[in-house]
Formats: sequence, structure tokens, C-alpha cells
Amino acid sequence: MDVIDIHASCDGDFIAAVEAESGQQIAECYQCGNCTAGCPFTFAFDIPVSQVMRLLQAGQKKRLLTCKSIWLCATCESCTTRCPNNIDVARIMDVLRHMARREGYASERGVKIFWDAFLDSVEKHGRSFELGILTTYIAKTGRFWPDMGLGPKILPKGKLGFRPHEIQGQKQIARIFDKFRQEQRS
Amino acid sequence: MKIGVFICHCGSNIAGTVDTAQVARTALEFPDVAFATDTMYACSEPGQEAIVQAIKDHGLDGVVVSSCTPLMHEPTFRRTVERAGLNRFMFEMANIREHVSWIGKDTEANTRKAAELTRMAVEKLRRNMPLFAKQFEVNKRVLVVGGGVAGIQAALDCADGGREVVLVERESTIGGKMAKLDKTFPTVDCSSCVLGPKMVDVAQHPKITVHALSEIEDVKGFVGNFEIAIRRKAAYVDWAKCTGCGLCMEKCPSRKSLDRFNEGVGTTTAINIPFPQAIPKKAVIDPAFCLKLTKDKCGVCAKICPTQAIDFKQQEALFTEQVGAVIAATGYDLFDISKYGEYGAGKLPDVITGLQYERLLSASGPTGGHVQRPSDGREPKTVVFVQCVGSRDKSVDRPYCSGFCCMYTAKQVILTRDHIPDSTSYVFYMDIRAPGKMYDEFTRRAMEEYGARYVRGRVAMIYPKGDKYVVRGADTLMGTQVEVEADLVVLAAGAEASQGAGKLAEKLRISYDKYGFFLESHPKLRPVETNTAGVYLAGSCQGPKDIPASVAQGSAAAAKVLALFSKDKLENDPMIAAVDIRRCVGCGKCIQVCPFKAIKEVDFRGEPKAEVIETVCQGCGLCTATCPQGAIQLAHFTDNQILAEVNALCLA
Amino acid sequence: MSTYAYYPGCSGLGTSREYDTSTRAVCRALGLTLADIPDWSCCGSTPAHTVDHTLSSALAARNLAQAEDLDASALITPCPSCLTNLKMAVHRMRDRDFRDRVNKLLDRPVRRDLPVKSVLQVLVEDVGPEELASRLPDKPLAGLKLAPYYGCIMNRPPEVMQFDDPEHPTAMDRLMLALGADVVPFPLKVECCGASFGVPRKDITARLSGKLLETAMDLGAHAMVTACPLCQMNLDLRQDQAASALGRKFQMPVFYYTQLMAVALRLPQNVIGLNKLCVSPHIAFAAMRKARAEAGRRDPSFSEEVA
Amino acid sequence: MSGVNELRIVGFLCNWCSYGGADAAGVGRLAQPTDLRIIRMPCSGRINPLFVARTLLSGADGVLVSGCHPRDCHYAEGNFYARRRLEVFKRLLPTLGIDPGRFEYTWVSASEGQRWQTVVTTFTEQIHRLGPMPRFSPGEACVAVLAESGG
Ligand SMILES: Cc1cc2nc3c(=O)[nH]c(=O)nc-3n(C[C@H](O)[C@H](O)[C@H](O)COP(=O)(O)OP(=O)(O)OC[C@H]3O[C@@H](n4cnc5c(N)ncnc54)[C@H](O)[C@@H]3O)c2cc1C
Ligand SMILES: Cc1cc2nc3c(=O)[nH]c(=O)nc-3n(C[C@H](O)[C@H](O)[C@H](O)COP(=O)(O)OP(=O)(O)OC[C@H]3O[C@@H](n4cnc5c(N)ncnc54)[C@H](O)[C@@H]3O)c2cc1C
Ligand code: SF4
Ligand code: SF4
Ligand code: SF4
Ligand code: SF4
Ligand code: SF4
Ligand code: SF4
Ligand code: SF4
Ligand code: SF4
Repeated sequence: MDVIDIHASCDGDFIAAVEAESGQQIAECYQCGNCTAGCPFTFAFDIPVSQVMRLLQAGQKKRLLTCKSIWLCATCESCTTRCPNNIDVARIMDVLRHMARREGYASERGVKIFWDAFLDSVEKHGRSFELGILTTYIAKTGRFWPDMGLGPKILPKGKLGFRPHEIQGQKQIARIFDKFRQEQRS
Repeated sequence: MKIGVFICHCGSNIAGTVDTAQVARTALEFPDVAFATDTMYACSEPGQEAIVQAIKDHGLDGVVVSSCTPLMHEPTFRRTVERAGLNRFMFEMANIREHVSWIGKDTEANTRKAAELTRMAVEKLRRNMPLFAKQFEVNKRVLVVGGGVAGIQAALDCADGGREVVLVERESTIGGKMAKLDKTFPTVDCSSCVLGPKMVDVAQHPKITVHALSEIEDVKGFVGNFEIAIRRKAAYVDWAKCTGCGLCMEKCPSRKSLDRFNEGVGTTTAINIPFPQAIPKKAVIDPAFCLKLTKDKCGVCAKICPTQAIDFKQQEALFTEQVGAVIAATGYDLFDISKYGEYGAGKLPDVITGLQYERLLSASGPTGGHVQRPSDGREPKTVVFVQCVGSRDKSVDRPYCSGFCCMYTAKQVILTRDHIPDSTSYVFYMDIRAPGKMYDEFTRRAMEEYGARYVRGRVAMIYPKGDKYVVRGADTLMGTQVEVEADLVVLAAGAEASQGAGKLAEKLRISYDKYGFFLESHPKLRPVETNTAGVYLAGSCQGPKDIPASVAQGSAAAAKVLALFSKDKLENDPMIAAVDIRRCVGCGKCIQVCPFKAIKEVDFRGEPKAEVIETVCQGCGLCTATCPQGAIQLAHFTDNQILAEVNALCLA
Repeated sequence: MSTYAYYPGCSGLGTSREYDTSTRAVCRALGLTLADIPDWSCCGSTPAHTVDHTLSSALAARNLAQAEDLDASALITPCPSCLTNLKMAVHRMRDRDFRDRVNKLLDRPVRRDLPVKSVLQVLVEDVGPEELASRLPDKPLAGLKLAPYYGCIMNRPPEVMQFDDPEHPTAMDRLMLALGADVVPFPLKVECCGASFGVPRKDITARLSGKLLETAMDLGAHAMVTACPLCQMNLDLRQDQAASALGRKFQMPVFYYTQLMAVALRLPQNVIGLNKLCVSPHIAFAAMRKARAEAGRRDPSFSEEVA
Repeated sequence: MSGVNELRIVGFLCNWCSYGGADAAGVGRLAQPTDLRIIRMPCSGRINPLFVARTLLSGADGVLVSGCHPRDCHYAEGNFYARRRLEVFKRLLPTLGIDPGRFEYTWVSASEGQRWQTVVTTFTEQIHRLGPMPRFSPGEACVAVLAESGG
């Protein structure tokens, strides 16, 4: 395992940025582990959420922005609800994802593609169009729908629409995305 | 008025950066200064003699010494001028060492500053008045509130010191939490074996009166002369007649009463003596469960009692005690674990508190010392302990460490192994706090010799699965989530202020922190005193404390009381407030702000006026700054005196 | 009674249409007036807040603005994910700066501070289990053992959601008890089912949903009852995936609570949409009837589908 | 002549905490500007805003009040009242034509010598930035304002 120079490798600006964007005080975490203990996704994480908090205290930017955990957090709010120090941990996970996106990292590519496909659909139609999202997802990941087996179950139920529900204010939605992207660039 | 001024060199401490001779020469020009000189060491024998001599030679009415901080030598010089026949308040000090010579090297600026500070002192002294302390009688009885181990120790030490003690206890027996414990750390000796004899001593001591089932209703008066109103709750048993034979308990049909002594583990009878060693050993009827008192049925106890002690009509009683000092020793309460919904606490029968576990371990407890699950009586093989429940947790407003739960948990895992050799204990902890003599060795022993498996991390949830409980936590050292299936879960519930502590503090006029723990006068140097003269603290009412610390404080508080009572008369500090009755309009604002309730309203020829109770006033001056009429003035710090200092600086 | 601005959420038109139809029907039957939000749009769901909080709140807030014309007392939605996004937007927009940033993205800024609630909250607070029970003196669902599952975000974080207990919610339990059903002490009421990872990481969803199904089964539940489209889909549609992940076999019907209310209230079959469920609900009703028979109770009269 | 540009700064310090803190600074030989003169008070609660106003109006260029930390008051709640009164008072200073920067109140405990050094140094610098107080005679308005501040 690597030896870390805890002074030289600590990125103070990164800590400050996470604190500013999340409104949380990183130093308040006393590493009790309650968030990890309650997180249903710990088994799938490469870094348990309490260690995400620890690495954050140590200013380990790259480790965090390239980890899988931030993409696998479901924002289930278990950590936030139970943190003895009232830290909104789920919000910090969200903020780390925002930063990872901005810096071009996506360690769980499939997750990102799925979410992007969802948002594309919303941008295009004003509402999410389930079949469309799946199609985009399959196209972008280059895999077959891994859930093919579900097809026969769900299709006869008549629940998956074959046409998107366009809304009248679709342009307004597109403008929300446009303005947001402009803001991000400026 | 003739004033003498002495400018001290303090060796080179002052003289090194202040031209003391120059300051003395300048001082001679100040009004009323009849004599001024510099002096090598003002506080030394010869230095003090020179002051005495000057007072006599020049017929001085007052003295200013410019030297070190008054917090150091003001009392010294007051005694000096007193020796020369002056009132000790005809003295002022200017601090030209800590506030001048030691913080700057510029001799010229320092000299000017020293002269100005001296001038301020002179101007103030010109307006000083001789002040005389009032002497008053001391009632040499002491009231101890709370009969836990701290209160017991305080009571015994005061009584052994020859003073009469009144011990007021809210429950029907003294003993507090310690009476409920099985064994005690770090020696693992039996709690009732050490506490029991002390309780008997209390009962038998000719100088101690115990009022059990009683609480403080009201406190009047001040140090040396408190008048305490005490309310005694109805026991429905005439204790003068009850012999504690226990026959009533055997026959009482209401067997499902809440067993408060056993922390609700098991039940008891509506009439009961909480435990065999209770002091006083008297029966009490719990009116919530007695069939006679709830439904007017039964009455069996009254028939069976050989001394006809039962009295269903008994009422509360109110009486007063006169004492000269009070020791508050009301201890702590356990944090209410049902606030942890994620632990199922309060709902799941086998998720219990540490104190409940003590009762399960205790040979005199509801299970006769057999560790059994409350739900089905089965012997647990896997016991999980969770530390810091209701402590170090901001989300439940308990950010502080309860201090003793790390240690009692270690004790409990050791005892668990002794009771059930083939059991395994897990302890979820955040840190282990064991900073006493033999304490860390003790917790190490729990791990090394008793095989307790300590897991560093908090627990997120506990839920039932079959007849077991899944405890899901983290092992932060491994960096993983962990689960363990437990038969019994013991939550190390933390300590919080005893119920009603805040109200009691207000009656006693002492301060308490935002959690309800009483505030000591100084956290390091006056740990058992309060800011109210004559009121002392002992034990965990001041903050979570283990038994050794509680006992030490009980003794310390007793020593303070004995020292107070060693004088026949007490003297007040004469720097207190006084009301100019002509200017007072009776608005009562001063009465509202006085933190010590030292001002009362009196009737003066049909008009309300404020009057200061001289022996209660602590001299804070809050009233003086509040009074819109300038009618109430703090002696030695009057508006005139302070403004004279201001003017000496700004208008000169 | 006042009008509620109703937000069905995208899935209400798709994968959870039976939730939508049964919700509308139950509300109507209980005297609640719902008015659809004109031209509502997607709340942004999870994907939006993983990109940016302003964007996410703007997508949600457009619907708050659209609802302002309705003069409703509250905006209500059956879907917890929509609920979270809408409530979080309202919560965060209490901060002036944030509100300004969100409004900047919108053509029509949000002006009113419209309360946002779940349909469940309205049914429990504005109608109440007592009222419901009094309409159903024959306890139509007696004998049916249910494991109520709320999902992770219906009540959490409590500061934002402001409804029911964050660890042991009981709102749905109380409604089901009012229908006469039995409720098992389901301990994982708020444990996450795997949320939206069904597509990109079905391994995760399978394991988490499996744990819920397993616990419900071990407690002897005849069925699970949920209030969330995503949970329902993970538990029902993906039940086989969960079973193979855990190496167990499940046949656990998973209802929307509004479906069971509709059944008890004898509403028409087409709005209840029991035929839309993947795992056949008849297993549960059969178990219910058996339990009734054992208890010597008479069967209530239901529509054919249930019987 | 040294120290010629000294300004007139008056400190009102409570006896229990801040006065001790100033002593601790001295004991630690922590160098400070020489402008400040300290008046010892039993408690910050004894400090009538009137004193501060009088001091400023009769020739001082700055006034510093310091007491015990909010929860540490020797008299339980004196400093709590002090804070309330002085806060109101500070807001009224502009009405008196006085720059509110000329008056500060702060909390320093008996052990905080270092903190005291910082407080004195910062405050003295602040007063020097403001320069000497413009001289004028106290008008009627002051009296009204003082009455208002609960003096
Ligand atoms: C589970 C557990 C195990 C422990 N094990 C150990 C151990 O092994 N070793 C150890 O050193 N410490 C142990 N402790 C700590 C120990 O309990 C305390 O240190 C000790 O009891 C403190 O004594 P006390 O007199 O200050 O307070 P308490 O024991 O709380 O006594 C206070 C008394 O005052 C009474 N009272 C309260 N309010 C009023 C009122 N208003 N008027 C009149 N009376 C009132 C109460 O009824 C009580 O009798 C343990 C604590 C717990 C919870
Ligand atoms: C680095 C450090 C920092 C600390 N900081 C703090 C703090 O911030 N707060 C705090 O509460 N505690 C602090 N402590 C602990 C504190 O020092 C002790 O609690 C305290 O000094 C104990 O006082 P004492 O009187 O028992 O012992 P001591 O201070 O050791 O006094 C014992 C005295 O007895 C004399 N003596 C010894 N043997 C004999 C003999 N045979 N005959 C005659 N005289 C003898 C010694 O010369 C000495 O003067 C600190 C300790 C250390 C090491
Ligand atoms: S629960 Fe809170 S304090 Fe504990 S490790 Fe997680 S973030 Fe830190
Ligand atoms: S919000 Fe994310 S990190 Fe927190 S417990 Fe849920 S999944 Fe884990
Ligand atoms: S009340 Fe009577 S029977 Fe009961 S213990 Fe006392 S003396 Fe014995
Ligand atoms: S009268 Fe009450 S206390 Fe006495 S025996 Fe009957 S139930 Fe017990
Ligand atoms: S003593 Fe130990 S268990 Fe108790 S609060 Fe402190 S750290 Fe936690
Ligand atoms: S020895 Fe000192 S530093 Fe180490 S744990 Fe104990 S108190 Fe802390
Ligand atoms: S505040 Fe002044 S005028 Fe009012 S009652 Fe007190 S002393 Fe009298
Ligand atoms: S000086 Fe303080 S203690 Fe004395 S009467 Fe005034 S306010 Fe009360």
C-alpha cells in the first residue's frame, strides 16, 4: 500500500469547495462509522461512505472523484438521517458526483449513461419516456438489454408505452437545460 | 483628605521600564496627595512597615500603592493599612506591572501611563468610604439533597465532623444508582457490600435525619441562615409504625406493579419495600397500582399489618428545616433510549439499558443473578453491547461523554463471561475512555482475559430476526459493514441531568448548564462550590462521574461545609449594593435582574421601595447598572467613583 | 373539502399506471378532489440531483409554478421519488440565493409556497384510518397478512419530509389495519430496495430487494404492500432476479396500498389494475381466504377478480 | 518624545475574567500598545452604557469592554445583561455622531493572555485608523439616546 504524505497530498481547496457546495462542515465527522453501518450499498461500494468522509477530511481529491461509491449511492438518506453529528452525508455524496462529472470522471459508466439517457429523454419530451431511455442505454453501452428476460413479463401488462408523452411546455424544459449549461460554462 | 502614594520598583520588574521616582513626583501634584514616594518592594516586610509609618507620620486618611495586580496583593495591603488604624477600604491599587512595565519597553510611555493609572486610583480613593463587614450568626446544620453515594458520603463526613445533617431523598430509600449496581469497576467488588454499611451508618448516626420520599419545595434565606421548605409525599403507610417486616408484600394481590428499583425488569407488589437493604426500611404503596386506592377494593395489607401502619388517607406533608449550608447531590438519570428508533429501543424486549442489565446480573435482582432474556427467560449466548447511546451524539442533543459507560461496559462483559462461560460478548465502541487508576488495565483485561470482542464503530440499526436480533454496525478499522446476531443487546445509555434538576437549581439560586448539570464556581479551583455562598455540589449532579469521583466530591463538599461552620459568626463582604430610599421609585427593575434574589420589595410609608439583603448580595453591580434612578449603588464601585476614574483619564 | 393539485409523476403514465388509477379512484371514493396540474413535466427524479441541485430543483419547481393556477391547498403525489424532489426543491428554495438561481432557469418563477405532501399523508391526515374503518365495518381484508414497505425516502430525511417516523413509519400500517388486514412487524420498512439501479446494476437491486422479500417471507406475510413505483417494480417485476441472487424461491405478490384500499372499497376492477401485477395477487387472496376459513369467518363479497 | 501619537483608549474590564486575562498577558510579557488604560469593574454587568458614552464624550478616542465568556459569568448572568445592553448601545452610537468602531465589547477569560494581547492590539489599531475623536460638546440628543439604551 502507498504511503501518503498527509500534508503534501491534502487538497485544502477541494475540502473548501465541497464544504461550500454541500453546506456541511467536514471536520464535524468523528468517524463513528454509523453511515457505513446503515448504508445498504456498502457491499457494492469500493470505499465505504465513512471512509469517503475520512478521505475528504484528508483532502484526497483524486481518490474520491474516481471512486465507484459516489456513483452507486442511491441517495437513500439512511446516512443523513442517522449521522450523530447531523451531517447531510447524502448531500456530500451528491456534491462529489457533481464534481466528478465536471472533471470528466465516471467510474461507473453504465450508471452515468443511464442517468444521462433519462435526462436526455426529459429534455426532449418534458417527461421521461421509459422505452426511449432503455433504447438509448442499450445503444450507448453497446450491450443488449441485460434485463431481456423481463420483457415477456412486462410487455403484456401494457405498461411500457411505445410513444413518448410530449408536453406542451417541452420548450420550457429544454430552456431549463440550456440555461443551466450556460451557467455552468460561465 | 490626606493621601499617601507608594510607587513600587518590584526590583527591576517595574523600575526597569518605568521611572518610578518620576511617577512619585508627578503624584505629589494630584489633589489631596500629601505624601508620595517610590519604594523597592512595597509588599515586603520593610515595604509594609514604611507604609504604616507614613500613615502615622503624615496623618494619612488613605493610601494608593502602584505596583502589581490587585488580584495578588490587594488583601495584603488592606491588612497593612488596617494595622495602621485605617479602614481597609481606604486603599487603592494601581496595576503598573502586569498592565504596564511587563507589556511594553518604552520607558517614557510607560512612565506616563503609570502616572495616569496612579492618578485614577487617587481620584477613586478620594471618593472611597470606610466600609464595615456585617457579622451574622451561622446555623451549623447542613442540608444534603439526594441520597446517592455522593450525598451519603457528604452526610457522613459532616456528621462525623460533629454537625447535624438533614438528608432529603426523593425516593423511598437512599442509595441512588449505586444501590442498583451488581459489582463495581475496577475492582469488581460487590456494590451493596461497600454501599450497604454506609447506608446503615446513615440510618444509625445520631446526627443524621433522613427525610425520604421528600423533595425541596422552597428555599429562603442565605448562607448561614437558610430556611428550607420540604414536601413529603404520601406513602400511605405510617412510617412511625411500620417495622419493615414485609408481611404486607407477601399478601398484596396486586403483583404487576412497576418495579422502579429493578428498572422495570420484572414486577413488584403495589405495597413494597424496594429492596431488602433499603434505608429507611419502610413500606410504600404505589397509588397507581393499589386496588384500594384505584378501585376501593382489597385492603388486605391493612388487615395483615401487625402494627396497623397502613393509612390509605395519608396526605402529603409540608414542613421546614433551618440550616446554614446546602449540599446538592441529586445525581443523574439515564438517557431515554426509546429516542433511538433505529435500535428498536423501548419496543424490543431484549434491547435493554446497562442499568437494567445490572439488575439482571445482581444476585438480589429479579432473576436471582441469572442472566436471562426478559422476553423468554432464555440464557443469552451472544450479548452485544453498544456504547455511547445518548452520549456524544449531537443529533439527540447530548454531545458530551458520559464518562463512566466505557468502564461499566467493560465490567459487564467481564461479569457476563463469569455468569455464562460459553457466551461471547461484542462491544461496539467509538473510543475507550478509561483514564483512571487501573482503568485502562481493566478494559484491556476484558479483551485479553475475558475474550470480549471489541468492534470500533457505531451501530446503525437493530431489528429482530426469528428469536434473535440483527445488530448492524460498522467496523471502521476493517472498513466494513458488519452484522452480528445477538440474543441480548445492552445499550450503554448515557447520563443526563436528574429530572427536575433545573428547577431545584433555580430554588437554590445556583446555575446549571444547558443540559441541567449544576455549575461549579470554577472548573478547576472551586469544583464543589457554587457561585451562591453556602451551597455546594457533590457527585454526578455536576456532570457524569463514577463512584470514586462522586465519593471524593462528597467528602470535599463536606470539608467546605465544616470549614464554613468552623467560625461562629460569618462576615459578609461589604462591597454590596445599597438603596437610596429617597431616589428609589419602587419600579422593581433591580429585583428582576438580581441573579441572587438579594433585593426585596419593602413598604416605606405606603410606598414600595427596594431593599438589599446585605448578607445575600454578592456585589455584582447588575442592579446599579439597571436602576433608571441611580438609586441603588454598589459600595466601592459607585457611579461617582467610576466616573471619577474616567474623568481622571479624559478630562485631566 | 379543498382541492389538491395532483402530480401523477411519469411512471404513473407507464410502469405504475395501476397505482395512478387506483389512487385517483380511492381519493374520489373518499371524497378528495384532485385537480391535475396543467401540462406537468418530469420532476427530474434521481438523475437530475446527481448532476446539479439547481437543475434538479428547477425541473421540480416548474410543476410548483404550474400548480399555482389551481388554487389548491397542497400539491400531492403518490410517488416518493417525485415527492422528495418537490419537497427538496421547496426546502432548498427557502434559501434566497438558491431560490433566485432556480427561478433564473424557469420561464415562470415560483411565487407561492405551496405545501407538498404524499397522497399517503393526505389519506392518513385528512381522511384518517378511523374514518376508513368506519366505512368498512365488515373488515374486508381480514386474514390477509401484509408486510408494509415504505421505501427509503418517503420519510427521510425527517427535517425535509416532515411526516411519520423516519425509522418506523406507521401510516400505511394504520390504513391496512383499517381495511381489516393483519400487518406483520416488518423491520426493514425504510431499507433501500436498490432504487434506480435496476437497469445499470441489477446485481445490486437483486440483492437488496431479495433481502426485503426474504424478510417478508420469513415473517409469514402473504404479500408486501408498497407506496412507491420503483420499489414495487424492483420487488415484483424483478422477483426472479432477487430469488436467484439469494438462492431462494419467492412468490410474493407486491401491491400498491391504494390497490388494496380500492379492493376493500369494492371499486371497479379496471381502476384497481390487479392484472398489471407480475406476481399473481391471487396467491395472497387465497391465503387470506384460508386464514379466514380457519378463523371461522365468513368471506366478504368481492368482485370476481379477487375471488 | 516617544509614544506621542498615543490615543486615549479606556478599557472597562470585569474583575474575574478579563482583568485576569490582562494580567496573564502581562505575566507572559506579551507586548501590547501602550494606549489603553484599564478600569476594573466587579462584573461586566456593572457596566452602564452611560460610562462608555461619558468616556467617549469627555475625551476618549475608544472604549473597550471585556467580560467573561457568555457562560462563564462569575455572577451567573451579569455578562448576559451586559451583552444585551451594550449591543443596543452600540447600535445607537451613530445617533450620537460617534463611529461605532470606537467601541467594542469582547470576552476574554483569565487564562487567555494571548487572546487579550490580540484584542488590545487589534482594537488599538482600529482606533488609530479612525484617528482622534472629533471634539464636540455633548448635545441633548445624547441624553435621550442613553435613556433609550436602558442605561
Ligand atoms: C449501568 C451503570 C453501571 C455503573 N457501574 C459503575 C461502577 O461499576 N463503578 C463506578 O464507579 N460507577 C459506576 N456507575 C456510575 C455510578 O452509578 C455513579 O457514579 C454514582 O451512582 C453517582 O452517584 P451520585 O450520588 O452522584 O448520584 P445518584 O446515584 O444518581 O444519586 C442521586 C440521588 O439523589 C436523589 N435525587 C435526585 N433528585 C432529587 C431531588 N430533586 N430531591 C431529592 N433527591 C433527589 C436520587 O433519587 C438518588 O437517590 C455505573 C452507572 C451505570 C448507569
Ligand atoms: C504537559 C502537561 C499539561 C497539562 N495540562 C493540564 C491542563 O491543561 N489542565 C489540567 O487540569 N491538568 C493538566 N495537566 C495535569 C496537571 O499537571 C496535574 O493535574 C496537576 O499538576 C497535579 O497537581 P498535584 O498537586 O497533584 O501535583 P504536582 O503538580 O506534581 O505537585 C506536587 C508537588 O510536590 C512536591 N514534592 C514532590 N515530592 C516531594 C517530597 N518528597 N517532599 C516535598 N515535596 C515534594 C513537588 O516538588 C511539587 O511541587 C498537565 C500535565 C502535563 C504533563
Ligand atoms: S455517521 Fe456522520 S460522524 Fe459518523 S462517520 Fe458517518 S459522517 Fe462521520
Ligand atoms: S445515501 Fe448513499 S451513502 Fe448514504 S446510506 Fe444511502 S446509499 Fe449509502
Ligand atoms: S406496613 Fe406493616 S406489614 Fe408492611 S412492612 Fe410495615 S409493618 Fe410490616
Ligand atoms: S390495599 Fe393495595 S397495597 Fe394493600 S394489599 Fe391491597 S392492593 Fe396491595
Ligand atoms: S464513557 Fe465511553 S461509552 Fe460512555 S459516552 Fe464516553 S466514550 Fe461513550
Ligand atoms: S495516556 Fe494520556 S494521551 Fe493516552 S489515552 Fe490516556 S489521557 Fe490520552
Ligand atoms: S431599580 Fe432603582 S428605582 Fe427601581 S426599585 Fe430598584 S432601586 Fe428602586
Ligand atoms: S449587587 Fe448584584 S447581588 Fe447585589 S443586590 Fe445588586 S444585583 Fe443583587
